[in-house]
Amino acid sequence: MITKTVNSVSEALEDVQDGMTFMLGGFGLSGIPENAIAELVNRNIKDITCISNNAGVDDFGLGLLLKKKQIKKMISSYVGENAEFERQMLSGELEVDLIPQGTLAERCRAAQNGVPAFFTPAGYGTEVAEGKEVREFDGKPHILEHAFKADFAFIKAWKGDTAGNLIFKGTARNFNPNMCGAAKITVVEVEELVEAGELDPNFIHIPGVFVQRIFKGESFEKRIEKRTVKD
Amino acid sequence: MITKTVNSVSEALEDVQDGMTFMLGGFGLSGIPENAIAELVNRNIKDITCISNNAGVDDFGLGLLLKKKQIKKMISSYVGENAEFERQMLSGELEVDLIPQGTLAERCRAAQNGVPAFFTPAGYGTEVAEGKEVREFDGKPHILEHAFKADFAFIKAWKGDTAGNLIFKGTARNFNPNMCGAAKITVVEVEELVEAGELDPNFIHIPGVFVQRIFKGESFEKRIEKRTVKD
Amino acid sequence: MLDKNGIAKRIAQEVKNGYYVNLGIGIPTLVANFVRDDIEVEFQSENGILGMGPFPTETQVDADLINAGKQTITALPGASFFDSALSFGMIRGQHVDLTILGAMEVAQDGNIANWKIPGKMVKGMGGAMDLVGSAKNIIVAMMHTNKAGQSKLLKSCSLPLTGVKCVTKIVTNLAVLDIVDGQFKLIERAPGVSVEEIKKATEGDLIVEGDVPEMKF
Amino acid sequence: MLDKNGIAKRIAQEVKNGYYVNLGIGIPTLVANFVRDDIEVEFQSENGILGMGPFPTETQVDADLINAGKQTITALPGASFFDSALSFGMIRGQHVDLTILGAMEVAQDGNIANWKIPGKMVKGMGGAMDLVGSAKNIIVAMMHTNKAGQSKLLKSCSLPLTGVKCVTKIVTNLAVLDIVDGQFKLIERAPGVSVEEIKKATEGDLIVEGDVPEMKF
Repeated sequence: MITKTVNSVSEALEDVQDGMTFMLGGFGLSGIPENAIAELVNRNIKDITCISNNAGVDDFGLGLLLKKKQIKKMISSYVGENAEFERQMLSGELEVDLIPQGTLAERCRAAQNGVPAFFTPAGYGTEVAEGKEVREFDGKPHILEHAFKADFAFIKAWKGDTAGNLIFKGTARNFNPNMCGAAKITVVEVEELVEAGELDPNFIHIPGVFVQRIFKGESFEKRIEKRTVKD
Repeated sequence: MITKTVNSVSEALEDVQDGMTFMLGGFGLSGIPENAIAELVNRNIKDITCISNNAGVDDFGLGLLLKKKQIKKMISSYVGENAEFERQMLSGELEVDLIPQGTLAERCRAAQNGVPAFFTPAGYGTEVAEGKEVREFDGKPHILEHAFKADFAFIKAWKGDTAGNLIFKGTARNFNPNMCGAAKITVVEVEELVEAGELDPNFIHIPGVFVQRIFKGESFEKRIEKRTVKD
Repeated sequence: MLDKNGIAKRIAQEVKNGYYVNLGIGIPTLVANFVRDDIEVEFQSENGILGMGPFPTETQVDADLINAGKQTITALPGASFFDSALSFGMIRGQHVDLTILGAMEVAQDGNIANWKIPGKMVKGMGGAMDLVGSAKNIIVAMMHTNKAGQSKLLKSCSLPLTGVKCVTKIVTNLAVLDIVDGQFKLIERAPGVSVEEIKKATEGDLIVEGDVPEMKF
Repeated sequence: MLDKNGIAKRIAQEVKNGYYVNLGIGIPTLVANFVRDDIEVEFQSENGILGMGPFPTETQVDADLINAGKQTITALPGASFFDSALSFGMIRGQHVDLTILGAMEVAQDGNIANWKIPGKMVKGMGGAMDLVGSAKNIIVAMMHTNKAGQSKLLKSCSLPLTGVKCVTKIVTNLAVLDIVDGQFKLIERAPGVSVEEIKKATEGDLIVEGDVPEMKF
């Protein structure tokens, strides 16, 4: 097997640079690459373009990068949980490209799979479709969307092995599998790192070929955004 | 949960009709829907269009339908294992549309996922590209391919539950997951059928929403095409 | 006049046996509480679960198990988890039978606006554009008028659109309405609400045919 | 002159540490037997396995575990199984580093033909068009001439193409050649084979620069 392990988040991110485009897995605060985000804060990487479904909350997730104004542009589908984000966006400090969630997922998946462009009905007739090619299929209008391009994908998985094979847990899976291999370099942090051969080959969510670097995350807070319980 | 079980292959296929288009999972003889094929032979369904990567061998798999001349047209990527197929094709009795294997898989996946069309580099500059739109992305020419349309998808899974959730085994997985939900009606035969709740929700390959009918196959021969062993 | 739970309860009557249903944030989430328990229904949440169950107990709470509203949830027996691309494949591929979502405005041509107020509020569309772009059956759950008392059922939407010609039914605190031939057709009145009150609260063209029945619960 | 195993052995030298490799049917399959065991390499088979191992013992044989040539195989520790769409996503997305496949004809512009003889033989392209349409690094493994003694290294292909301008290297029973600026460039001679013999067996334009070394094993 081809070994993908690195020793630390610091080693995994040693070549990240200002001005790069990053993909970050996660939905809300679930399944976000906490260790990679902390390291981006540490290194004070600037002028980042982020492809991430959400923008974190004011004091966690991508909110930590927003607070330090490290982010130049966000490509997201929903940012309603972050007041600082909304302030920077409405004031024009932050560029924002809001795109439909399914289109965001499919543009990641297209990049991963070498599909440069595809048609989708999502956003037809809205401002999302402005400037995009429209074509009818079976009488229904669709718009042409393109694969993303990114320098790094930062991924959070549940378990991984030294060959880079990944397993995700519950709804913390979300965008993470679709972003693996969708950027030039895919960096994965896992809660549990095992030897190649310990995971059942039939139940691997993402094969190691889509992963360049994997490490065991030092800590995961796994903050819950809206704790709701039964009476 | 929404129950998808039917009692038999006969019940599962009761509304198949002459002239329909079927998708059939499997690669070579591995992971083919043996019970559905047998039932199509029993019912003597005619003028079938088959979307299937291969065409079986002379006396097994789709070869059984070919022998009885039930197939009008094959849409496949590789048919080199079946002499009767080659004879019918060269004599013009059988219409054949040969398409690249990855394009075949992606056209199934596109149908499943509601993507009407996508661009791929496969086949550019060959007869596969004839009559198709060509467009360059990053200086590289791609051709536009469309989602398949089919009446039934016949799928072989390893385990399934009453809600239609599926698990495949080894390389018998192949096209089966990509064809689920890619036709109007998806019919699945499994080796083992369990109650909803018995499969780990984290390790389901195809959620039940893509499946309309599921049954435990009466028998599986699982013939091996090229038995190769170590000395 | 209905409260939010009343709207949810009325919409629950539209959920049929064998339906896969996607529930949006807000009132739609409440619909799950009122679906008959003698029918088979599965709830999909677009962040990646089919077979979503009720909120967890304190001990069941799991950060890795949330719904599209970021609330902690549970998974029912027979549930499955999947990635976002496949989740929206389900939606785009019309495998989900019914979508229930909120709106700021609905127009009589079926257009809907629910994600942006220019220069003011920008939450983003989330999965709404994918849902309304593909769903066969879209019910909007909302108040008939906004906080300023203005109608949310309009001749045409003034806010940036989420989708065009897609809404099929609207259930509000005052009424059930279908979109028919580019007009709102009044189907049912909320208990104690008159046709006149509904007319007054509806800016768009309203078709009223014969005696309009009151909702039954 | 090399036999099939010799061709495979020479190609194995092109397999570098850290490579994911797709092996076609025929001679390419043999390459796996000769890869150095002190480097990390994984074999992908496009029917849905990464980390393919050797043939099974009699007791290991499993109908649900085959390679793209339909042969029974084994899976190494660290292997993974996946569906055909993701498998070709790996290929199309250029995650596979090296593709080794057979051919009926290769042209000096890098074109390749290996799937069809009009009116005669029609096997189909299988995954070959996807592989040659996307791979960064394509090595063709074949005999230098066909059974009739005619060159398979041509000015231009006469058979229906599998892909255009894609082949980077060819290893035959006689030589190693690179495609350079629309010509075949002779890199190495097979043991005991002269430049003249290679010239004679090559219909396309052949560049020979200086002393061409013999292959080393």
